[in-house]
Amino acid sequence: MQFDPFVIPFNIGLYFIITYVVVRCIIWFRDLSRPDKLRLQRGFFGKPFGESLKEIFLESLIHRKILKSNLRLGYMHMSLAFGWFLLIFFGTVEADVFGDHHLNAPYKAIFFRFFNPDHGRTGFESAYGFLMDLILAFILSGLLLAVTKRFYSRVVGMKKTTKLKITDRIALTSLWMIFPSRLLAESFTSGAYGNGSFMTGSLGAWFSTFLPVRELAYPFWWLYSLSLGTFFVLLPLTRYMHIPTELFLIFMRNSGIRTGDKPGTYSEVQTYSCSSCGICIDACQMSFAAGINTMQSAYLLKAIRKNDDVSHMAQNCLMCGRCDQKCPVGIELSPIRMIQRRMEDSENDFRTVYKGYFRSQQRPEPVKPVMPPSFGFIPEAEPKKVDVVYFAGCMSHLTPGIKNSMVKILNASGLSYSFIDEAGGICCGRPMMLAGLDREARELINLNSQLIWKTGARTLVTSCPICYKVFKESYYLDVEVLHHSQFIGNLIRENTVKFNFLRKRVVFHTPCELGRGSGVYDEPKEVLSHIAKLEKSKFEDQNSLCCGGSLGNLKIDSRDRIRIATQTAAELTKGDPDILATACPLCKKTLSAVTGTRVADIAEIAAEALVIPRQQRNIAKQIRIIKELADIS
Amino acid sequence: MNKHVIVIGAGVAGLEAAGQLSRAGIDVSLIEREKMTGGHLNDWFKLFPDRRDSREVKDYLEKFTNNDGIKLLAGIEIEKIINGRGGVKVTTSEGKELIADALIVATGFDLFRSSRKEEYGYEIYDNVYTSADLEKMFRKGKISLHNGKSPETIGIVHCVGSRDEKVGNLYCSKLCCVTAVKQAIEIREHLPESKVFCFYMDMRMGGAMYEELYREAQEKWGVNFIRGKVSEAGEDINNKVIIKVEDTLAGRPLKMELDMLVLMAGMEMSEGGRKIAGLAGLNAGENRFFAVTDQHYGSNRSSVKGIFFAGTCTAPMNITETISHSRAAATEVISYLNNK
Amino acid sequence: MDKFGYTISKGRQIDYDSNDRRIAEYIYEREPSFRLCIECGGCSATCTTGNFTRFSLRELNILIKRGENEKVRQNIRKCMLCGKCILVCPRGVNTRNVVVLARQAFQKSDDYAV
Amino acid sequence: MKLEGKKAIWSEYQKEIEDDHYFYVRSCIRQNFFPGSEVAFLRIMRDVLKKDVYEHPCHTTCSGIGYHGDVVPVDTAMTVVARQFALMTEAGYSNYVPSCITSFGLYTEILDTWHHFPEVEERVRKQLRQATGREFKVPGNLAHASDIIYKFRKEIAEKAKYKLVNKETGEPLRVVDHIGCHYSKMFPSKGIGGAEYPYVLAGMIEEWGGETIDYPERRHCCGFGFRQYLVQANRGYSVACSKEKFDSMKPFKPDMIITNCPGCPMFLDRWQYVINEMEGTTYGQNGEGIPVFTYEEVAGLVLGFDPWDLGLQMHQTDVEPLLKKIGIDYDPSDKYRLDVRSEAVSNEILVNA
Repeated sequence: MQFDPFVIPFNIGLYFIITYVVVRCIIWFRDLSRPDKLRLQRGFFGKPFGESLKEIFLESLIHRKILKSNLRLGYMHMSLAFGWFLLIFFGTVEADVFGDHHLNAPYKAIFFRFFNPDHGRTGFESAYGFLMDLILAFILSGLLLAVTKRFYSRVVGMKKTTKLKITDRIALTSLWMIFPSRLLAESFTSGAYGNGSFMTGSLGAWFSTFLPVRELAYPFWWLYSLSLGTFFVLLPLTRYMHIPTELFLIFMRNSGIRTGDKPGTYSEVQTYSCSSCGICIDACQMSFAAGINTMQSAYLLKAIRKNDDVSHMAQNCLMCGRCDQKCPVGIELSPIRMIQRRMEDSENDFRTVYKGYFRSQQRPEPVKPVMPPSFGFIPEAEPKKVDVVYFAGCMSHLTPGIKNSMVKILNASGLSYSFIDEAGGICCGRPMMLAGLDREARELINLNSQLIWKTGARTLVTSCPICYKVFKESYYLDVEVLHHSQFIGNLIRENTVKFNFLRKRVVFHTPCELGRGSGVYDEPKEVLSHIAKLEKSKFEDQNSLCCGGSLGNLKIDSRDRIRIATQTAAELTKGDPDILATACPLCKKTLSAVTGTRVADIAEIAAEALVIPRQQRNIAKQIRIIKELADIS
Repeated sequence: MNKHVIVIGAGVAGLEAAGQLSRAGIDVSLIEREKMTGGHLNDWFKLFPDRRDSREVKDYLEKFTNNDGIKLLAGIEIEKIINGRGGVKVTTSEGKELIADALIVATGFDLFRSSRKEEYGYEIYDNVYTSADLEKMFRKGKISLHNGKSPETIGIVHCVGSRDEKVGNLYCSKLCCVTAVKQAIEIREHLPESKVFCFYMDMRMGGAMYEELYREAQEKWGVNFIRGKVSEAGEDINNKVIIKVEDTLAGRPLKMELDMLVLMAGMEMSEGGRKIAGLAGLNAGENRFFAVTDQHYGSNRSSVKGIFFAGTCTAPMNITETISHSRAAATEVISYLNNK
Repeated sequence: MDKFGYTISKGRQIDYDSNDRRIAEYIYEREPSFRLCIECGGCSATCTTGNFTRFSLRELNILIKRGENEKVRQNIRKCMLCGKCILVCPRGVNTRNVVVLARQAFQKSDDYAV
Repeated sequence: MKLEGKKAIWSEYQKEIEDDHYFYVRSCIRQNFFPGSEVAFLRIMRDVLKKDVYEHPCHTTCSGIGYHGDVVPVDTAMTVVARQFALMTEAGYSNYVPSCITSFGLYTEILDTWHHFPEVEERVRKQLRQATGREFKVPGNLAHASDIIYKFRKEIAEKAKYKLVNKETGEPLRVVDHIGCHYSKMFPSKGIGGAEYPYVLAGMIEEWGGETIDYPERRHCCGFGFRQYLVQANRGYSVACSKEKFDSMKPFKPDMIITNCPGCPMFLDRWQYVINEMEGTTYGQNGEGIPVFTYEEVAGLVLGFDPWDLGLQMHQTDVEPLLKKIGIDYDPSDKYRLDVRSEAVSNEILVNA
């Protein structure tokens, strides 16, 4: 037997999806910018290729990252992905080795038992059959978890499960039906022929005791083929598009392509690579602290795929970056969200099913009308020439303790510095950026850049991680940008300033913009362990929490902020530390409002521990006078 | 023989004082000029800030006054008060003479007569009402204009007859702000499509749960607050009320067309109280309410021996404060009688 | 008019009934906390922009509510969105969103196209 | 509108007005603006009501216009007023009747000041003595000329030839009464009906068959505002004020406006023309303006005086539509005739002031 009509649905589905994916990849490739095209070519034919293969194996099949973060959920994903892969792989081998011909059409492998019902009675064949049954059982166990998850998320250790739309529902049902229908089809066939391995065989034998298995087998082979066909055809409309897209993503990422700040192929590929696993939802404090479950990254990406209006969703996020850290697919979620913020409101154009097969291509940024500068009212300043510029930042003006402490430390350092926004300065521009208003942000950046440039300083110290991030990333300044925790760290390392050791137990809260935002994790902790007894908390480094005060979220209301802050403070003060330390005026202000524990900025603790270098300062003064005299001469 | 105390006025203060004295075994004669006890409670529907029915409070008060120890003389005026060695002798309009060991004056307050603020046109323009008129509408369950239709835009004027030198009342009546907020919410409950504007000079929301009510009015009911004293009201051809006010926070005069204007009448010394003051030789204080001997520890005492005050005849108070003040009055009377 | 040497002066009065309050409605709908403002002026006092110019968020708030949109349109873009106002607001008004929404509303409305 | 409420207020604000022997003092500007009005007042008082009204040829301005225009200090104003009182005292009168509302306001203000601060009165007496050698008595009764007409409104109605009624329809005419700001806004108790709902003109309208209109901007100033008009740069405010009133009264379809102040009829009348020139807006029916009258003119019309004797040809907004509505018999060709029919000016010798 070479062919049977029931394979037609499967064949249609398979060839459709292969063609679809290939065409789509070609279009994606075509739309890449020239440098990115080169990167991808180099990546594909170069060393990163092996890396990519390894990653595909580890992440797309084994789902190592999900396994690490959640064993049961990982097992579910692995059993389905890796199991199915094994089933296809060994099925193909089986068909190749035991079938009539070598190099069979795919359906021959998939429906091997239908075409070779008598197979598997003897030694090696039966052992192979055992292997195939084992793989199927492996998949089915995962499927059982998946089905249970749909109805009761706790089973797989997840708190939230993503919400589904109708096409997703059909696709999901067809996916669920694939393996049970295969099991039944194979079991009935085995029952009819009296063979089969431990599962299909025994199930078939049992069925044959009370069912007309020979007649029943054929419809189930049809069902199996139909389920596969339906699944493949609906694939582009559903989140399962992530299965092929993710492969492409891995190659692109390993070739060094990054999201950038405009919509493009990479952001689109990422959008389609999301499997809606929901790990981002679990990681999100908006969800677990404030009970808001509508705006998490999985939902955002889905809404983008559906071309829904996402402006509100995009802005309703703390931008803490916790989901970026946790995403098993490695999607750059925050940059994608930022792209959405920069876009004008897209009209909610409802997509038909037919349209869904085409790309939900994000419109390029509309040309904004030429507007007069927003900040023309800001007067030009003439700052004095110094080596170090201290920029406290807007928020630090609401926490005078921080700026006063920094002044104390800067004075002790003996460096020539200028407190550039002592009488109130201009905003750094990051809050504007976070609201998606890049043009205005650029205006502020230019104004501040000019001011800093005029001082001739080599070092820029800021107390605010929000400012730090934007100074570091978006200012084109030829100065070393330091957060004050790094600056204090340098003073300690160079032994310029001496600090006492405070007998106080301190827990450190890593500010989002400093830690995940800018990758500064260790320096603040080094400073703290130098001057006090630093204790660990459950939420360290990449896993640190957001204080809830974030400027990233334009939409959250004050009560939800307080909920998040309260939970964060409670988690961090579980060990009852003397001080809850942070390195951000906004975190300090937010957290101190919701906890009885003393909340202090690292600068304040350092200033407390500071040994006033009386003599040293005098010397420094003299040196400065001598230097000045030398300059004059 | 049992001691005997006369309580003048059977509103919240009088009822509570009488109830307290009676429970202490003192005979009480409770004199009320109206036919019905309860005073202003009878005119109000729901009470701030918890919005309970005023009848519940009235029922509570009357539960303790409905006994043999208290003789209620309703619908009776007082003609003469003579304070002598033997006690206080009160002559009623029926010619009856009552002799008591002490007297509690609980004559309460009168609502400011809003037509005195002529510029607001109360009793002249068809759709200008007072807070008391609105309460009657709430009790009936229907808010309607002169022509029977439901209003869509309603303005509420705070401080009508309070904090107003022009009508001779320098003091704050304390309750109008919260009443305005309460009534604004009730209007919005009755008429979900309506828009309500409160025109205030200051929001004086000092009582328990008042500020929360204010916030609720803004957040849940979308009541608009405009800071400025309405200077005048006029009526246009469609019988709408046109008001002029300065939006002091915008620094601009503002004109608005309203279907209904509600005046938050303040509290004044009652006419009955003034009569008693004359009969008993009691002094009025700066705000024409009864003068107490000390603002801190003598708020129930009058300058006349054996005569005490309870409730809003001494100053504007809410019901909670009135009841507390009346209990304090009862305590004062008991200790006075014990040491006599 | 030259003929008389003077013209009819425009009143300063806010004509509440004929003013366009759509901008306010747009914001109320999307940011309900806008209603909670009690005009204390905390935001204006701490304002980074207010340090340089007469920009007052408190004033703009009330002008939006009264439908006096022109002054708001002229000034709203001066805000740097730094967020200090959120930290000082005693009523928890999400002031940054109010500004962002006001900008949006003006941009969307043909009557106020920038 | 609830009339009972107004009646309650009116009953609270009544004032004593003597019923004969008046010392009449003219207004500075009315003699130019509406010269027929004061003549009409004298005619009504003397010829119709047979009252004794005395006019002193040496009386001057009360200086109120300068006082409210911020150019005359209060002490000067008080001394000038004291001189007027001296003339009254010398003539043997004590019932002082000014024709001008601002004068009435100023006299009231000054008398009230003297009442509260007798030392000021003493000072003014001294100043008057030093300046002119005159002595004065404070008037026994101060009433504005419109108060007098109000007092005799019933007598006038009895003798009336016409009523304020539309002859065609029989409906009462819809009349806007505009009270000068200085009549009772400063001292509500000194005006008939008080400040919020003055009754002085409403009472005449009611008595003579018309119906008053209560429109939202009833209390608003006519727009004169002294500096508002006197300084050209401010004049736009003056027009704006009148316009606000017209816009507000227009829906009520008024047939006429009656005023009791020198400035108000001037501005309500002239600005209608200016607004029409500037914006093309008219406020009456059929593209016409709303005719504006002084109360004397209306009293004269009702009594059957010739419109042109009353000086109605001096109005900028045509009065003819109203004359037709009432059915007043007049000769249109007489409107601009040149011979003056008014009484001969009294020959009293001008005494050195």
